Amino acid sequence: MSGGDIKLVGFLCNWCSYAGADMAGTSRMAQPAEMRIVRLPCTGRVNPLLVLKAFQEGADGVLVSGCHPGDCHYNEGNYYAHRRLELLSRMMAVYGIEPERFRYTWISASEGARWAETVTGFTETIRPLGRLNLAGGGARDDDHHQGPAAGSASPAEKR
Amino acid sequence: MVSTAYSYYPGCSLTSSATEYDISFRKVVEALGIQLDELEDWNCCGASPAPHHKAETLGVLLPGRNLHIAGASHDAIVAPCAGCYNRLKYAQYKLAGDQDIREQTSEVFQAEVRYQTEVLNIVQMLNREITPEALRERSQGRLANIRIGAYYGCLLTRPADILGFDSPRDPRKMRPLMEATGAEVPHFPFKTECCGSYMGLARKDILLKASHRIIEVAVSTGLDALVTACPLCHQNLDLRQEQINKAMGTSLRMPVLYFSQLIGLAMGISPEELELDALVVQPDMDRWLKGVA
Amino acid sequence: MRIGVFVCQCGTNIAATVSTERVASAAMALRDVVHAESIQYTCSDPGQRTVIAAAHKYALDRVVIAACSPRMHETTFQRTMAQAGINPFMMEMVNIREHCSWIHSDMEVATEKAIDLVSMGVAKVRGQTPLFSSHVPVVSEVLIIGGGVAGIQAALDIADAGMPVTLVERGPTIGGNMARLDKTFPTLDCSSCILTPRMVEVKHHENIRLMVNSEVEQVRGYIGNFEVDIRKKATCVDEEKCTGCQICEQKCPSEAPDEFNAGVGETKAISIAFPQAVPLVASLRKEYCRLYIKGKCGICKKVCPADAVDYEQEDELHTEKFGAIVVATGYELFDWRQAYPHYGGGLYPDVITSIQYERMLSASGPTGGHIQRPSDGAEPKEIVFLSCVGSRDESIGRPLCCKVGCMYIAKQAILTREHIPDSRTYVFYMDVRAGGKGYDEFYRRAQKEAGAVYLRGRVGKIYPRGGKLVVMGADTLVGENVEVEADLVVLATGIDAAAGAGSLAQRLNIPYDQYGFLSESHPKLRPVETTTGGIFLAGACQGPKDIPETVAQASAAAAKVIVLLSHDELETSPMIAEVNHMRCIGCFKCREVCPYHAIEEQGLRDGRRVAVVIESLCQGCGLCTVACPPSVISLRGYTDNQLIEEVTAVLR
Amino acid sequence: MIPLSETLSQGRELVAEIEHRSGQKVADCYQCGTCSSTCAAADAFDYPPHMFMRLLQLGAVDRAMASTTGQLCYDCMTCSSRCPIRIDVADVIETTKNIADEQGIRESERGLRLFRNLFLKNVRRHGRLHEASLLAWFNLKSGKLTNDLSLVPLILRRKNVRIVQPRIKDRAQVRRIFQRAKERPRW
Ligand SMILES: Cc1cc2nc3c(=O)[nH]c(=O)nc-3n(C[C@H](O)[C@H](O)[C@H](O)COP(=O)(O)OP(=O)(O)OC[C@H]3O[C@@H](n4cnc5c(N)ncnc54)[C@H](O)[C@@H]3O)c2cc1C
Ligand SMILES: Cc1cc2nc3c(=O)[nH]c(=O)nc-3n(C[C@H](O)[C@H](O)[C@H](O)COP(=O)(O)OP(=O)(O)OC[C@H]3O[C@@H](n4cnc5c(N)ncnc54)[C@H](O)[C@@H]3O)c2cc1C
Ligand code: SF4
Ligand code: SF4
Ligand code: SF4
Ligand code: SF4
Ligand code: SF4
Ligand code: SF4
Ligand code: SF4
Ligand code: SF4
Repeated sequence: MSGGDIKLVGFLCNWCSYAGADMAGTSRMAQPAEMRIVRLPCTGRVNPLLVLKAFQEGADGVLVSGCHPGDCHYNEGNYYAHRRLELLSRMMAVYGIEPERFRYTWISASEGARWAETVTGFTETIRPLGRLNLAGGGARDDDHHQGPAAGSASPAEKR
Repeated sequence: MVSTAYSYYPGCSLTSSATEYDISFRKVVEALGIQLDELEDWNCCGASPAPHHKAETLGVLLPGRNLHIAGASHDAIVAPCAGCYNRLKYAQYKLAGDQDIREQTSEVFQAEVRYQTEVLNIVQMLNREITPEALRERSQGRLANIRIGAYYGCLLTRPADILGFDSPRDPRKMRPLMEATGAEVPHFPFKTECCGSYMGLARKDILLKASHRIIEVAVSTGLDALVTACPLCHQNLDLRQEQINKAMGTSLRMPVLYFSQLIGLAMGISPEELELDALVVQPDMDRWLKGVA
Repeated sequence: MRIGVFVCQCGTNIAATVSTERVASAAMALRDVVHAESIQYTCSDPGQRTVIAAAHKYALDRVVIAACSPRMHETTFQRTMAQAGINPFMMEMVNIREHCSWIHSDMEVATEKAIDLVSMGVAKVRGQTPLFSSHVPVVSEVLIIGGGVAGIQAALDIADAGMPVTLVERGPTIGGNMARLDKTFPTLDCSSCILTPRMVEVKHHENIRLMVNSEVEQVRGYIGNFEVDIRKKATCVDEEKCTGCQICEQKCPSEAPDEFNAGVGETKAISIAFPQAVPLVASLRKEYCRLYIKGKCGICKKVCPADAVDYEQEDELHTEKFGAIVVATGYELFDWRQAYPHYGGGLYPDVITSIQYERMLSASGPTGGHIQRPSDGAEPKEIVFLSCVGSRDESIGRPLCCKVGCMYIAKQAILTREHIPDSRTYVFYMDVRAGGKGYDEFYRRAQKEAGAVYLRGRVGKIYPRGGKLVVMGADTLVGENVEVEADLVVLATGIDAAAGAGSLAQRLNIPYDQYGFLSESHPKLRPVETTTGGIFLAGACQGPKDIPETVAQASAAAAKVIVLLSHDELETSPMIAEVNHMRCIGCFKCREVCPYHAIEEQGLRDGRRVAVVIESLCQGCGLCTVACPPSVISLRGYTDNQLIEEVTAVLR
Repeated sequence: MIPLSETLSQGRELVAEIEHRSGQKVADCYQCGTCSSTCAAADAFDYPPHMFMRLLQLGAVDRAMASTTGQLCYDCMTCSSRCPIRIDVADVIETTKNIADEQGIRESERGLRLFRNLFLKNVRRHGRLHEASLLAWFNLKSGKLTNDLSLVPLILRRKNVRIVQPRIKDRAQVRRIFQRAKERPRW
């Protein structure tokens, strides 16, 4: 099992948060293992539909993290991201998803410790919530489960 | 029933060795037309040795009882003694922040503890009741002949996170009213230095050294008087000034007034009524009030 | 599709917590993976050769490398791909070190996670198509912001290499803080003797254009092609005409604070900062001038023999193109007064800062090199230095070390003994930081030759007594409190980034820290680069530095600029946006969000108006892809499909 | 000589206790000495505040607990207010002192011990402090009979001065308070 039953997806911008997560690693800051990071050029690239898709495919929590306001590598990418994601987080309940399962934060390249804390805090928030059960039926049911996916020992396999 | 008057907690010192503080405070308040209701059946807050029980039961229960009584009838309690103020704030902080302490205290008091009454020191209260502009109006530059230093000491500002009154490194809250008396209030470098606290009986040597330094700096700053809001500071600086001079082989003279005495003088209350004659080191009132009608 | 997966052990960095063999064998089970193996050090020469050999042997067309962060070695392996005959963008790096082995301790857990991550990488690379870089022409002119010793050094190095340089300084003269110093540690050579000739050289260099009283307002564009708005502020003096005779200054009736001399002495509303200023031109400060305050005067205009004074002068706005930018905005001293009421908070005239002392020591300074107490002009005999005032002090939010304080205190103690032989100096310190070549020896000189009394402890209080200052400190080594009756107290105040450095950084789009110091891209490997291509750092704008370090870094930045601009063209990243013209509905929502104005409107032959991406301007942020209502823009390397595949790979 | 291998392991628990109760970390202290240089009583301590912090850093808690520092420090918090690391030095000293009390370590400063005991006794009995009787008892018990007597006439210059404070009415509650404090000195 890779660190429990739940799976978390993180969409991180390359310049700040991904580098912050690197810094946490370089500083050997222990973190829970449920998080799977997807690297993007900018949080401005995060399409809200992508987040919803992740939930639909079976993510139990989604974290988006980018540069602090004013520090975006592309000047204003995180400004657009902020607007879109704020809207999205307010929509969560509409989709039948507990709002805590979605979070977005700003973490800079030098804030390794902050990244480690964020992952730990986020994981600890989701763990008690357990797996996400989408009323509309996500891809989690066994009949949807197809293809070789991630190796034979994948925890998803055993669910 | 909640009254618009202040609940007044004089504490032990103001009713024994520091009655001039009590009297002058009451006189000022009376002149301002404010009602004070002395807290009923108040007890000692344990200020002097209780620092060593800060984290302990007694440090909450003793002042807590006073808070509890005040809470029944008043929105705000004023404690002119800096030590009492400090202890009341501490008890309030503890009670507000910890459910368990609240429950245990209620058990001892045999009633649900009331702790939310606003706790004010004399500077806060007077600043609320008479603005510097109003005092300036009333005083008409009455004390323009003198230079006075604000002495805050320790208990009025520290610990800052609990008292939330003024900066512990650079307090300034006394200044506006002091300046409104017409007096010059130059920077007094030792305004936050400790006077030696309650060491008087047991280790006078430590105390006298500390107090001596404060008086010495007040003199070299060219002050005509220091002003304090703490009976313990006053005791150490005024009552013991002869002891200080004797121990250190000096002959310093520095009148030390209570904050209420100074404000009272500015308002035109007579020195006698403010019991200035109780001071060991007497200010030269003739010079102070020279030219004042 | 033939994918190869290489799982790096990084010695034991990865292998100690991730079973790389198991990851490799799990990878073999993934669709289209035809080869997977574990390699000890993939980035090493033999490691790379193993990858290349496997690529040939298994006819790979796509590669996944599970190793360290792509921020570390992506370009390394892109080069490997090129050598293996595979398009460099058909390679995906998977981070199983920083994001896995280094943050987990359980082998089982870490291995499972690594397998997940590899499956994500494989899913993503399957959707990848070959990409090709294009080239853009490069502007060969260089902008340098800040004319301290760092900016001067960089300007001269670059100009000597034959590239045109514009040096923008916001003050009236170049020279920066070094111009205010007397002598410099560790050799005690005279600051202006080294600096002034270089300043003059800047002025006369054929490749350098000097713009003083100027500031950078806006920066657009990207590496090789920046477009910058520079505002040259009106100073009421025509730079071309002014001869520097200073007659105006002598006749001007309005006093003004003397910033160059750090408040030691006053100057006039119209003045020249110091006799060796470059350019040697007067400037008028309206906020102090009678003509502007009271509407009456005009003396300077009347007395100027060169007719240089022009009250109607207006700000000029210049827009210029540059290929590279060097930021050299330096530092300022921390304003200690608010933070240290227990040192008098600025109320005691004889408590001064180190830079004020420096001005007193300087023979060309306002006191003519005489050390004087500001209160009464007397020569002090007992002089106390306090280190770390506004440094290494968490209570005021400044834990950083000023880095030069310890050394310049030693210097000032030595110089004090030279100026006043019968003086005594005291130094309160916590640690003496003297880590350079010849530095410790220099600091020991202050003790041995200049007789400075070093006291290990911080000062708790300073107060005046009988015309002296009582300094109450502790000597923590003997465990007792000590007291000095001082004539003069000199504070080694902390070092701050120059005012406005943070907002300049925002305009340049480069990162900075909480003190406003600008951040380098990597402290060891890319110490003069920023994360924005084409923008470089030099000197104390990056963090406290002494002169040798400043100059070394300035030359390093110059070298980087010269390398960059030695090519006529730059390769651009192909990871940019692309519009599917067939399906574009012409709403231009994309154009509204693009920060680089990289989208333009184009008419098609069928009359439709559609969006097109200007390749040389697009930086690949992906903002437009999300803004596009019918989702017809894709970002190469991060297409919607790729991202969805990546996500679903791990969740299935 | 401080045997560090010993003190650092043996003192660990007590230091952790001090840190926990005071909320301060002794390792934060970088020994700058600001605390000592501001302390009006430091000259009288056997370990000035920064050295007191040092003892705790070295695990030499026994020495710290037996020192006069904890007894003579009057919690004025001048040190805490100027510590560049924002360590509440006064709290560390006081917490250590409280633990020493709980461990029954006898105070060497007899006068202070006497003063505190008499003070609390006084309040327990009357509910308010009898300054005069405190002075009298202190002098009697410390054998310094004339101590501060010269102050008495100076005090008596005041008009309303109460030689004998009225006892408070609800003495039962005061007794309960002291009883509880005796049973559970800490919350
Ligand atoms: C008291 C003291 C004594 C010292 N003694 C020594 C010594 O003996 N030996 C030694 O090696 N070092 C010494 N130093 C350190 C030395 O001063 C620095 O290393 C050096 O000055 C750094 O140079 P710089 O060019 O990076 O910055 P600066 O000298 O600060 O120059 C920066 C320049 O940029 C300009 N600028 C700032 N912002 C902008 C903007 N937005 N736009 C345009 N221009 C801008 C400024 O006006 C300034 O001219 C001492 C420092 C102090 C405080
Ligand atoms: C124990 C220790 C720990 C350290 N830890 C850190 C750290 O954590 N962080 C940090 O930033 N720095 C650290 N350093 C410092 C760091 O090692 C040096 O800054 C760095 O290695 C200097 O690199 P260099 O290339 O100048 O010299 P070197 O690494 O010494 O390389 C010089 C090379 O030149 C070769 N060479 C020598 N003479 C000749 C010759 N005549 N002809 C041809 N070749 C020759 C040598 O064989 C060698 O390969 C540490 C140093 C030590 C001793
Ligand atoms: S490629 Fe990265 S992980 Fe592998 S050996 Fe090199 S540094 Fe280590
Ligand atoms: S402005 Fe005129 S008077 Fe002033 S320095 Fe220049 S030339 Fe001389
Ligand atoms: S106009 Fe007068 S006051 Fe203004 S700068 Fe010229 S001489 Fe000075
Ligand atoms: S260089 Fe010296 S003076 Fe400056 S902060 Fe560091 S230790 Fe203090
Ligand atoms: S947003 Fe999309 S549809 Fe609209 S113009 Fe841009 S590319 Fe075309
Ligand atoms: S990706 Fe889109 S929004 Fe970003 S720079 Fe390119 S065209 Fe502009
Ligand atoms: S002031 Fe603070 S840091 Fe300095 S020695 Fe005292 S406790 Fe330690
Ligand atoms: S609290 Fe104690 S140690 Fe601190 S300054 Fe006051 S007496 Fe000294």
